[in-house]
Amino acid sequence: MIVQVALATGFVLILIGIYGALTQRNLLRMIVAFTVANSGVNLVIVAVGYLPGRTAPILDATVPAAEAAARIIDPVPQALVLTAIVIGLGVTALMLAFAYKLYEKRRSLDIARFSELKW
Amino acid sequence: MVETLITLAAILAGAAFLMALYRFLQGPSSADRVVAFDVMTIIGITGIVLVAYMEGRGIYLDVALVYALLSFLGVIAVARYLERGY
Amino acid sequence: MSPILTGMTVLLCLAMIVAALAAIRVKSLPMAILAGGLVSLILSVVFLILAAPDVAMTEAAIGSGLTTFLFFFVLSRMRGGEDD
Amino acid sequence: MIKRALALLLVLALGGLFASLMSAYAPDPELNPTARYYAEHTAQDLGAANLVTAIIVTYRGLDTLGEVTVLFLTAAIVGLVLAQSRRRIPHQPVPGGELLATGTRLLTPLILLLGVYVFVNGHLTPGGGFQGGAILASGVLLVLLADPVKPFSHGLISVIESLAGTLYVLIGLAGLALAGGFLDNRILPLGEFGQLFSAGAIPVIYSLIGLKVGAEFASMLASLSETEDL
Repeated sequence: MIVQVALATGFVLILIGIYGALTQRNLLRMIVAFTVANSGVNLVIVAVGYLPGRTAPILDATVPAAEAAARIIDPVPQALVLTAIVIGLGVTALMLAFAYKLYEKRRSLDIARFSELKW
Repeated sequence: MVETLITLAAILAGAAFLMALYRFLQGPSSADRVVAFDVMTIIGITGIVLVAYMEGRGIYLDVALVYALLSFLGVIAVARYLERGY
Repeated sequence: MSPILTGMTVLLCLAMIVAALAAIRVKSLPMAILAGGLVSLILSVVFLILAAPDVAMTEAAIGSGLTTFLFFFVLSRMRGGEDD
Repeated sequence: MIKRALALLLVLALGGLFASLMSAYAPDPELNPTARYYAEHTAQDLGAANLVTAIIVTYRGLDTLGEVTVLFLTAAIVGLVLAQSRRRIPHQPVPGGELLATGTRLLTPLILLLGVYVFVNGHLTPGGGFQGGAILASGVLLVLLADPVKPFSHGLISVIESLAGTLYVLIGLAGLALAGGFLDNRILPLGEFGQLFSAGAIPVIYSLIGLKVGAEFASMLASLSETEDL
């Protein structure tokens, strides 16, 4: 049940983010929509790794190493998402730096003013 | 007894969360929304502690520590933005 | 204990969708950025419910704090021109 | 208007795709073979209690090296893009109040300490280099918020960053020479499972990653905060 709810939410977040990025006209708002979509993708990947009734892949007194295989969830998606979040911050910083330079050039954040590559 | 208390705590935290969310969405001024954001952060810490108790994993509390020590920074960022601080 | 966890997940997920809609619909740009930060904030509790404490910690440290900051830094350099 | 309709159409099509994915999904009852291998072998092979840390630092260590390189490139490009703006209107921030200044002086050491705790204990508890690095950068950010005009030492940041990166690669090469392969953690004794000084080189490597990530984020923040008003 938890998995299905989380998966559905992740998909809805991706859709909201894509719709926002496609329809907004302000560059900064597009970047906000991108971060929302990014969060949705991360949620979907983590939800796929979750197995009902199991616990986190950290061994300690409550989860001894001997019975680990029967009690922990899949650690690989978590490792993937962990690095994806960090890279996501780097990508956001890069997009913001470019938005700053574009504003410096044109004095506007409206995407309709940037028409050099329009066809 | 403990079960009842935990259930009660979860219900209270959920109700408080909904009220703060309403204030965040409706809030007429920026200050209302920022304070609602801060309240939701605190309730989020409550949620983390509840999850740690229900799953029976004490190590989850590390996340609550990070959350508590860092989340107030967001409010300071908005406040400094509103007073043209950086 | 499982019904409480399920209820919490449903509540947090609905709140997350509402915050995401607010992030792309709200009129003022700073509040849109704050709503984006709220999505990350709630997401980190959901990650913990999904038994991923490492990811939850990363999201709490990066998503709610640093990302919001970067947006406000850039926004504060563009006063007056951000709403066209 | 037609643009909005096209976007809605695309979102609906994607939504249909996602719905078909959702309806066919059922969680596995058992771990898949890769995850089972990690669950059964990590404790005695590597000695790390946190399997996510074991995967990031050792099993998939080369990917992490590449990822840290990507972050370094991002920080360098952000600095390069923002460095060339001409000084038109000098940026004059309002200084922070007394409360914020005092609070910053009190809290910054605690935040830095928490960051170090998080990445030194990465193999035992949730957390590790990436989280710890983000926490260190948050401490730097608090200082920037409280006193925006304070001159920022780019030299120190780049020294920490390059030193951590070089040592990371050198430890990886030592694994190639002394143990099983590149970034193998068994160049140091594995120690007793669950203790702070255990899991071979994992705490050392993760601490270096933490310093490097923290320095990269801090340099990104500093180059963004040193831009001028437009």
